[in-house]
Amino acid sequence: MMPVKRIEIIIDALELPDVLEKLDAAGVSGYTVIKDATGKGERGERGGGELSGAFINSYVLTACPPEQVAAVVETLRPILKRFGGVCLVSDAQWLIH
Amino acid sequence: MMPVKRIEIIIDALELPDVLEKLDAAGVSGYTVIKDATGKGERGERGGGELSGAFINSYVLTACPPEQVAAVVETLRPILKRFGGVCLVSDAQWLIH
Amino acid sequence: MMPVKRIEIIIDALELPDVLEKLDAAGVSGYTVIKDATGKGERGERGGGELSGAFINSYVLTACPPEQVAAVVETLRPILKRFGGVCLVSDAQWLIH
Amino acid sequence: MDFNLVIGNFLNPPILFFFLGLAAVFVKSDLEIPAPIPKILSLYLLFAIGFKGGVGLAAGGLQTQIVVILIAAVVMASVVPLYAFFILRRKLSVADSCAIAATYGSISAVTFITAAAFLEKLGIAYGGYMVAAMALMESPAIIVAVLLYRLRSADQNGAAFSWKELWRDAFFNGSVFLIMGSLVIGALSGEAGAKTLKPFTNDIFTGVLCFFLLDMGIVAARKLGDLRKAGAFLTAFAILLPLVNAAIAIPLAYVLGLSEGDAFMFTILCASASYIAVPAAMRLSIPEANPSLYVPMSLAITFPFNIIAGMPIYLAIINYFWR
Amino acid sequence: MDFNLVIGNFLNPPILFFFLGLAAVFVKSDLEIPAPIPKILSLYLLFAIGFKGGVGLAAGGLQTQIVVILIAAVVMASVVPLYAFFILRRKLSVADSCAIAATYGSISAVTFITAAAFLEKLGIAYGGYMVAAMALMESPAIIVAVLLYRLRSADQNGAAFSWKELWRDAFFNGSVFLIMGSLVIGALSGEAGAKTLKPFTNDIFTGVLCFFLLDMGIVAARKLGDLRKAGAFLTAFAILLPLVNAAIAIPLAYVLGLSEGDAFMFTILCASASYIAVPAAMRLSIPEANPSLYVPMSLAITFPFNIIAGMPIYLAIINYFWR
Amino acid sequence: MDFNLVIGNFLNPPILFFFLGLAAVFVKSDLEIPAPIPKILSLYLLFAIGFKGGVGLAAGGLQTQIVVILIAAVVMASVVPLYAFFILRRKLSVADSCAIAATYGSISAVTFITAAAFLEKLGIAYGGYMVAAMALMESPAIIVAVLLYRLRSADQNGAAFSWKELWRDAFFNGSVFLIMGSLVIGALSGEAGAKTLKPFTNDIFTGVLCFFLLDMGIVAARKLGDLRKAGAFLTAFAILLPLVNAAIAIPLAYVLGLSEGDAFMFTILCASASYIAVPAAMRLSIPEANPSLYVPMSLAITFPFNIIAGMPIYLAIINYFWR
Ligand SMILES: Nc1ncnc2c1ncn2[C@@H]1O[C@H](COP(=O)(O)O)[C@@H](O)[C@H]1O
Ligand SMILES: Nc1ncnc2c1ncn2[C@@H]1O[C@H](COP(=O)(O)O)[C@@H](O)[C@H]1O
Ligand SMILES: Nc1ncnc2c1ncn2[C@@H]1O[C@H](COP(=O)(O)O)[C@@H](O)[C@H]1O
Ligand code: NA
Ligand code: NA
Ligand code: NA
Repeated sequence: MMPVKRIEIIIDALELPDVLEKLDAAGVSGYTVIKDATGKGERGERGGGELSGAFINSYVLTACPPEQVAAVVETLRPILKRFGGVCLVSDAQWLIH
Repeated sequence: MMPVKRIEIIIDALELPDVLEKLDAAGVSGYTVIKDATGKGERGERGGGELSGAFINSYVLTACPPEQVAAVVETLRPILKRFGGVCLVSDAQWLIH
Repeated sequence: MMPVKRIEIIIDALELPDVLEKLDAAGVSGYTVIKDATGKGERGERGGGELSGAFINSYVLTACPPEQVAAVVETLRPILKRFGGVCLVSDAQWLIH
Repeated sequence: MDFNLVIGNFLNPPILFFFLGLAAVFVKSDLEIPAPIPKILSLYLLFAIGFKGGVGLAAGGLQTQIVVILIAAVVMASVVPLYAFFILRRKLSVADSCAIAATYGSISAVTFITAAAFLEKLGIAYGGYMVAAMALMESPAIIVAVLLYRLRSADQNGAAFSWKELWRDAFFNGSVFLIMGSLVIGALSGEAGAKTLKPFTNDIFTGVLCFFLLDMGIVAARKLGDLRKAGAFLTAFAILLPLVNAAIAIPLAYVLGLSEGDAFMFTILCASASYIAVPAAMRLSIPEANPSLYVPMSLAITFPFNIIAGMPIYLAIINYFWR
Repeated sequence: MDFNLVIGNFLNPPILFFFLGLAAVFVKSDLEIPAPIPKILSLYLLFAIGFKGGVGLAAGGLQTQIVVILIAAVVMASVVPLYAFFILRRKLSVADSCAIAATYGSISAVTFITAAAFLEKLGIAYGGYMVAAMALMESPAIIVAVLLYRLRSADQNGAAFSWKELWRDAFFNGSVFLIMGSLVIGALSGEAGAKTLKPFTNDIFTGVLCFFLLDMGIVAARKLGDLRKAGAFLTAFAILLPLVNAAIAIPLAYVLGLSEGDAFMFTILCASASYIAVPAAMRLSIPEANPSLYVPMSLAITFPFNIIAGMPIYLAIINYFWR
Repeated sequence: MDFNLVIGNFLNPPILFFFLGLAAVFVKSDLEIPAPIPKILSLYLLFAIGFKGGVGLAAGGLQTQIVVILIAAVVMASVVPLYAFFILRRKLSVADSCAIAATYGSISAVTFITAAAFLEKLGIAYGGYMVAAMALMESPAIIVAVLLYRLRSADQNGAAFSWKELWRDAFFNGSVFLIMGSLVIGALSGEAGAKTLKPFTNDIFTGVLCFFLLDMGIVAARKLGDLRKAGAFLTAFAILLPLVNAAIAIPLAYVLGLSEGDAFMFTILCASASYIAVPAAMRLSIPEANPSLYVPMSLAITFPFNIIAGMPIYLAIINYFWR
């Protein structure tokens, strides 16, 4: 077991490719994506029941070493600022197999 | 970064609208929903392979200030009691953007 | 509230039935599954955009008493070793209803 | 009983695809119709059957006869759960008895559709109003079962009971609403509308039904394991109650002067059991009932029994008396 | 104005299914077309309308007339957002004004399709090139609105503005690309291709449209609540601007010598408002604009207004002048 | 070689939609067929081709000839992976060599379907039993490749090897099972069944195929990037091996006395490479193999090569010798 940080990002689905690129650039070793999430936040409801498919969220989970968190967070901040969304950081143990 | 509580709720999809209303009423600032989840628990398997679509779970994640947890939890308890489901609370840091 | 461990498993969707069987055998009381997740890791991208549906991940969340973690983790290790995937363990409080 | 009927029915593509679905699970194939496709297939079937029923209803005459049939349908759908409840209550809890009673009082649209395809193959006509009868039979059993539950169950968990919600679940649940709505639209839009929609509602119908039954076969086979929990009593019940219902429905149809085709459709409705509308309603109204009893009973026993053995049996009896 | 037109239009199955969707939400039915089915239905509609348009385009002659229509289409799509912007700006922020202007400058393919079904029922022909006109009208309003936004908005958030992305969002977004591509393929594959695809692109078309409009009814009804936020000004705007656009489009069509059917389709394009391509583009290019204003306006007011009242009104006026 | 064949093939709507899919990715359009629609489209295609094959099989005669073809099919599907393995092993690991060998020994149902549409357009008949040949060719290569892997790979990771699982993955995987099942159902349900299902299985078939190929174009274009990893050797292999396979298949078909249409379909089966059944099986049986090699090879090179250049080439050669 190795202590890691779980970073959860909830973001407009349209921004997803951009977020993943940024994560790659920040050097994370991997991530998991759940493409279709709905929700509610500062910018109102995002019901997913849209014909345009434009108002849907994606959920991204990445586990990374604690020392990488700052880099990841800084790279995401401008996207979150411009397009909204949430980023949560918590503690976990990674099973080394 | 702001310390928050992550509340995860897994509930019968049919109860979802009710749960979200209760969350709104409890004053949470937002939530994220993954509509289709399957699982197993005390009340048996919920395979999602049902023709009625009646036996499916939804997953709700809400991050809120620690002092809001009690209110959220109390508002959910009766639904969980009657219809089953799980509620987990953990710690996280919210990225302020 | 009861302290539990959240175990998150991200695994090739084809291995999912096997993982769930192992969880049952390890005596967990329940789990939640999100069937379709995509991602990237050591073994490259798993885009989900495959015609075969073969390269997709599943996400499993199970909350269990701390003393069960070791058993769960050991039962999963060989699958993770052979087929890749990630297992994270974190702390949470379970709402007793 | 005419064995050609049985064989002919058996060799119908929809029935064969149901068996293919069963077989897929038995050989542990990973064949699967991914969600939400089964949902949309069932919406299509309800849409098409409702619309065609409405067109037929608008085209037909015979007003009093239709009203008689519709009343008989509602009465049967209300009475079946009553006697089913008292049979079940000897062995089961109030909640489970109520849920299973609702299941058998209500109907299965896909059984109806399969029966319609069966008649069509044999060249026997039935009235478009039978679709209206079907739509009307979905809800009463839910109401009756929930009322029984409120009367008989001591422990109501202190939960607030909402009549408004019950009516909504019974009459406006997705499948009931879509079939009723399509029926009305079919009746309103008349011949011209029917002609434009025919390729969609009629021509590709059997193909979609095959796909849906393939999925039902897969789901039914997966539920078979749950039957061990249900035990011999419920397994027998799931075959005998449809026969009892048919044994009541056939004479009733005879007395009411229904045509051969209408009588058959009426019988299959009474004999069929719900696995879509009722489970959805029970989850909300009687959450204490165990779905791993009532779902496999209707889906894995009664449905296959009706479409394989039931249809030829009921038709043979009707043939005998009507001809 | 011919009331038979209104009633006849109203009793068309697609329109009735739109109302069924509205009704489902009003009675709180849980009827729902689960994602991603609405997406695939809309891809199907774009595919079919594009392909049929391409086949018609290849079959037709009249080259200069076509070019004139296409130019008129692009001009209208570029001018509408300009005057819409200055009207809106009196009450709204720059971002919201731009987004709504783009919404009304661009078009709605489903309105176009419903109008085509309406004409077909009445036996009035229109040219396949009108589909090309529609495809060309999707993007210019997006470009114009984003340009306006860049010029008028002080606070650009310091965000990097990418012309490349804007062109891509405007011209290569999924729906524009699919309709254009299908159009080209329809034109290339000619009669033989059209014949093989006819059962798919033509015969089942109205059925699929019914399903899609059922879903649009559901979505539109859910958006009605948001209109309270929008207020009386925007609600009125959502009905009056289409009328203004039609009042410009009809004389223009007359002057350009369009046929009755072409004039009607041109009018409905100008009067329609986007709820697919534009919202997708606005999220990226003007994220500051509030989607709970522009989406319900186009979806819950302008769309139903156009298909219920607008179509018979525009056609009555065109009938009056053309005959 | 007849250039009209090439052009005529190219202007076929399904092929054009494949190119549209490619183009969508190249211009960075966000056009996408959302999951699980591609899955259901492919289930439909397998269902329809299987059913039609079964109907043809039941209608046909010529028993020994059919058995000869089926044996030839199984033999080719077992031999191709052997020589493919030894070629690949010169450059690649055992695991990768085995997986790619399985890919090329097995077949692609969509290539088969596209080839069938190609023949139909040219009015050349082929036997329904070719569908049976196709179904039989899916699995042997998987078995052969896994056996090779067990024999040649030193490091077995100590993982328990299950023959039962291997047979299941090879013979009962979803696509093989559905096509076989539909074939049997088509054969059992005969003319009457075929007639009821025709609008579903035949009339709308090409339209669905267009949609599926649109998606395949998108997926193939996205995989093109992975080819850089694959390198020149594998890129060349993905074009040359199909040609080698065809060069073996055509004389074999000639010797066995196959008709022109059957010979063409046999050739295209041998030349085609799997991207559905094999990847699913390899993930389980040889997880060490790298999917970003074998998937793009079959999907992004061999598939387009076969449907664009391969089909006219193989047919031109067959025409030359058979006429
Ligand atoms: N407190 C919260 N907890 C969980 N998810 C949230 C929260 N606030 C916002 N979200 C998610 O983030 C998305 C965008 O948030 P916002 O930018 O605040 O509109 C929402 O649609 C939700 O899915
Ligand atoms: N220990 C657990 N860990 C994670 N999810 C659970 C757990 N127990 C139950 N669940 C989820 O909650 C749903 C309802 O649980 P129950 O009411 O216990 O049947 C299940 O279908 C699972 O999806
Ligand atoms: N650091 C990570 N954080 C979150 N998910 C990961 C991470 N690494 C891998 N994954 C997930 O686990 C899957 C398999 O990982 P791997 O075996 O490393 O290829 C990936 O496709 C991701 O979905
Ligand atoms: Na019944
Ligand atoms: Na417009
Ligand atoms: Na091959």
